[in-house]
Amino acid sequence: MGVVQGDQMVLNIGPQHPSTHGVLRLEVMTDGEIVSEIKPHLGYLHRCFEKHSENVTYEQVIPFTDRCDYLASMNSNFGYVVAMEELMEIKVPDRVEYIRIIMGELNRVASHLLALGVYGLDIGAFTPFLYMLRDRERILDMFEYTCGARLLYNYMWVGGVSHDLPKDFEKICFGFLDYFEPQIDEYNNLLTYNKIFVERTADVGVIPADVAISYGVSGPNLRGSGVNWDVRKDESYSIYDRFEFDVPVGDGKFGTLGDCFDRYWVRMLEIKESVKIIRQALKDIPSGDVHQALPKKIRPPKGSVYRRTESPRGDLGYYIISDGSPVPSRVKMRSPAFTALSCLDEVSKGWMISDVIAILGSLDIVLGEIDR
Amino acid sequence: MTIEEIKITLTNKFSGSIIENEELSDKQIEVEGSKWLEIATFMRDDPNLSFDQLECITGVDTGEDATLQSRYNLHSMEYRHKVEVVINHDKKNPKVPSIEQVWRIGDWFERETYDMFGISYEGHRDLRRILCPDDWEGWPLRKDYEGQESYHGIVVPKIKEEDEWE
Amino acid sequence: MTVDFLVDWFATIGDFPILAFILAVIISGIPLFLLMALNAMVAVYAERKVSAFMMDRIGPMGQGPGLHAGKWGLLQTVADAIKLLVKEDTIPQKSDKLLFKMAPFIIFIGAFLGLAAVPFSSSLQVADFNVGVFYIIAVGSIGVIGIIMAGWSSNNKWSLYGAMRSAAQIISYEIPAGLSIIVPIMMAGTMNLQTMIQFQSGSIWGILPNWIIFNNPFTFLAFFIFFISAVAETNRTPFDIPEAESELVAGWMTEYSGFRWAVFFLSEYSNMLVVSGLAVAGFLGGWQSPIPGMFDSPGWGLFWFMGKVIFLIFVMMWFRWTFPRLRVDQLMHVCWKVFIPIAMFNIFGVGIWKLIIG
Amino acid sequence: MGVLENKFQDNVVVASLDKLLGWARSTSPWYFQFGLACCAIEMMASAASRHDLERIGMMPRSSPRQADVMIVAGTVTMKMALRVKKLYEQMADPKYVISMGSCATSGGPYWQHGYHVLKGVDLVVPVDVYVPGCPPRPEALIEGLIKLQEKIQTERPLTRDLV
Repeated sequence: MGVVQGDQMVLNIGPQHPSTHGVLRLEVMTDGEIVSEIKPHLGYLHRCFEKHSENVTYEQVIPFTDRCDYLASMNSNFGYVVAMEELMEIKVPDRVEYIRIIMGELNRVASHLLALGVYGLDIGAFTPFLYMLRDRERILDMFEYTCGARLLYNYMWVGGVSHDLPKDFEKICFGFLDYFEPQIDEYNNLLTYNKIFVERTADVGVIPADVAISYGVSGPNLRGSGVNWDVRKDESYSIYDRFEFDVPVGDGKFGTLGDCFDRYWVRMLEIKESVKIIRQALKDIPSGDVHQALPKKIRPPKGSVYRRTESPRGDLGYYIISDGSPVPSRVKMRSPAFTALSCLDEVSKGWMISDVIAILGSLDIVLGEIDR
Repeated sequence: MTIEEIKITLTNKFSGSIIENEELSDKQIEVEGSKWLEIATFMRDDPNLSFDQLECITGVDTGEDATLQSRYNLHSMEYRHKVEVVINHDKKNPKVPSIEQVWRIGDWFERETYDMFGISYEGHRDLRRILCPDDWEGWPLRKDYEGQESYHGIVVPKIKEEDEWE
Repeated sequence: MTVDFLVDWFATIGDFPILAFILAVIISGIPLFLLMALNAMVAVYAERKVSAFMMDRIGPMGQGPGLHAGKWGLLQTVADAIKLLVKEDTIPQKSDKLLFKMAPFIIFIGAFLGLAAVPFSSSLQVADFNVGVFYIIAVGSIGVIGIIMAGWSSNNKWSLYGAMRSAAQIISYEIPAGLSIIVPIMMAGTMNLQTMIQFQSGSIWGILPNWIIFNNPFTFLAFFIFFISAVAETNRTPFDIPEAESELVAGWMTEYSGFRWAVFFLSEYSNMLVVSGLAVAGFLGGWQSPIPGMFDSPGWGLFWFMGKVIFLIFVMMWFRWTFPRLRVDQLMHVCWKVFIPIAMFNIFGVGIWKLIIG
Repeated sequence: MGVLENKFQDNVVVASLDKLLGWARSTSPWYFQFGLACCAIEMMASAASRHDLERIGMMPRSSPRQADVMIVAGTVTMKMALRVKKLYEQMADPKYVISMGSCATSGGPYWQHGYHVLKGVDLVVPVDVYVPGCPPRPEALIEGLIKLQEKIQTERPLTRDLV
């Protein structure tokens, strides 16, 4: 009998694949079901955000930031305007800050809902996905009521917001929160505590804290590894320091610290924290004019700024260089999903193909932001 | 540690390699490209600096004066202080040592900057284009970039330059 | 109406045994095929509706321009079937063409043959074997040959993965299923499905019908092991790893289009019917009425049998839209380390129970 | 279908068969689960509980072989364009393409400076219905799908072209 030789097989996941969350291509070296190496190929959605930014004026960049992280457009806008205001040293009215925080946190809830739902879909549970999408739809309704768009808002402007909150928004929003909070328990019963779900995610794809930091992993993924780092608290921007909320950190609830379940669970807890923030903000939102501080002409002084904000996916940074003209000289977006994806190879070595899908899903990537 | 203390620490250790530049803001430090790998390793490993997180690498084309820049935003999870390191490159032959093995995320950030600006990071183990296809021509984010006319038989329609926005 | 009955009847007309046999098979085969097609259509429609209601949707409603799919989308699966029938039949250039074309029919044969032994009522059964249980288990495994053929010949890595997973899974889960179905065989002392069902007449413990599932704790356990293994054998969630949509695109069916793909669908749903039928006949009293002594004419028998089968199929759908999916090694773990020991233990338990209690 | 297509003279039987096929095809256009960018999220939203594409008989399929309609949902880049073409070629006849959103239709906001963006998916695959919007609302997508169904119903697949 000859020697049985097992060659490695190259498996191509994507660009069209149900669970690559867009158009990502993974070149996976496998031995049977076991994965030995993953080479991610990006750029299938490279839409030249940075080139556009150098060719349009500062205010025209905002719609393009929408389209980068299309699941959390409000937060993308938020990061850009915060960076711009730091560069131009604008002080915005309190009402604007409150509105921005309400919108940002609502969008965080919406984004996490989609992330958790799609994660369930990756693991094979179809129904939680639709339940979460159903509730997300209500948040989109509120956005639509406020600024007229469902997905890409162009809502936050440098120095203000495009529209004031509509009539009765507070009432509608409180109504939504009252409806929504019990729903979280439903998701937990349906998906989180499902034995099969726990088996599939606990202990799988562990990212140790030092590896996560070295790879620049941020946001819920980093907190899932047990690092207490939240830009909202630690490098506070806007008026986040006025609100009381906890930073949920993974604790290896069912398995090892930093596994897929922790990342999932941190997101679930973050939804609750966001709800808390929204309630506080709605309660003491002051009245005022939201267009008061809008600059007539956006012509920042010469200089540069790098500012991070907390988007649902992690540290969303903008590096803006101004040369004194109305067109930015350079806008760089430091996207959290980009860094999160980069650790996929290291994390998934030795796991099975099904686990790679689970790990990829738990990183919650958005390709629009990775490829820009 | 404040930015001045960081600057002093670095100047004491690498006296010749920290360049004084009046144009930079007070958060930025310019260093000499050739020494960058040693400086980076020191910045990560020194117990007082402990920059364990590379936030971002930004490539910059400064325009007419024919220089490219790499800007590194560093952050320390332990001390929560941050600094920005600026390195100037010659536009004709932009190269700088790779810090891919110092901070693992440097791998992809350097590939991205290479893809967009053509800055070559020496010592990088896998320096390929990351966003554009492998057979793409030119460095898109340089100011003098001209788009391709066709790609694999797909013709890119010529767009008439509109008048300036009113 | 069995094949034997038809053969006997032809014998009264004239002496042509071979021709009579062929005629009898064809005559009883056609309704069986119609049943299979009808089952698939109804089950697909039901599955879409059930899943929709579980997900807070409404499912196919026949909305759209012109004459659409009728009221409540009742004609939806008819339209699907016609569309699939006339869709282009793509055969990949680098596939093994003969195997590629043959595979759907092998799977179809496996599903079709199993249906022949399902006892729909005391008189409605195509072939009343004296080894009916054994026969159904045996022909049920033909399908896996077709799956491997489909996966291998497609020359597609997803298909190959799907086929390999499917083969491993079906072969493994046949063991606990087979060991569990031994329990009713031991209880009834026969492999003949009709005799087995007749054994389950009357009542037990005063109130419960004398179904094997209620007979003793071991049979109760055996039913659940059999049913779960049956779900795994039909490749349905939470054991749908061969066609895991979020991992393997469409598993071993990835390269199939049009009619050949429809045959896979047809077979999947008729497999569900067969395994549910076997579970009902073996454990749930077959066509016996749940209230002993009432509603037990042959017509009611068909109703009870189909009612129980449809309930089990509904439970399978319920599983599918509720549970996530297991991983390959977890699947094997459940089979070899949990189910097979329990099934073995059951056999001993039932044997001792029979010896002691009777 | 290649065997039968366009082989028959027009007569009553063929005409009613044509109608039947048109009905069947328009009633069950299964779409290809293939999202590119922002519009894919709206496509998911239209398949989800509130809008529910299954009402009009649409079902998602993740393999191109089994799908009838490809919804190009989002920006097609140069790198992706060749893949889109390949995926279209892998679909079995009859196949239809919906270009969803302004990016797929013309490049949308990336029209002028998007060096890496394909200026309209119709440069690589034939498009049946264009749905405008950035991104189109689910209602707009459903309207586009119904337009496609109307188009399919008027087709005469069996009848020979007399031109």
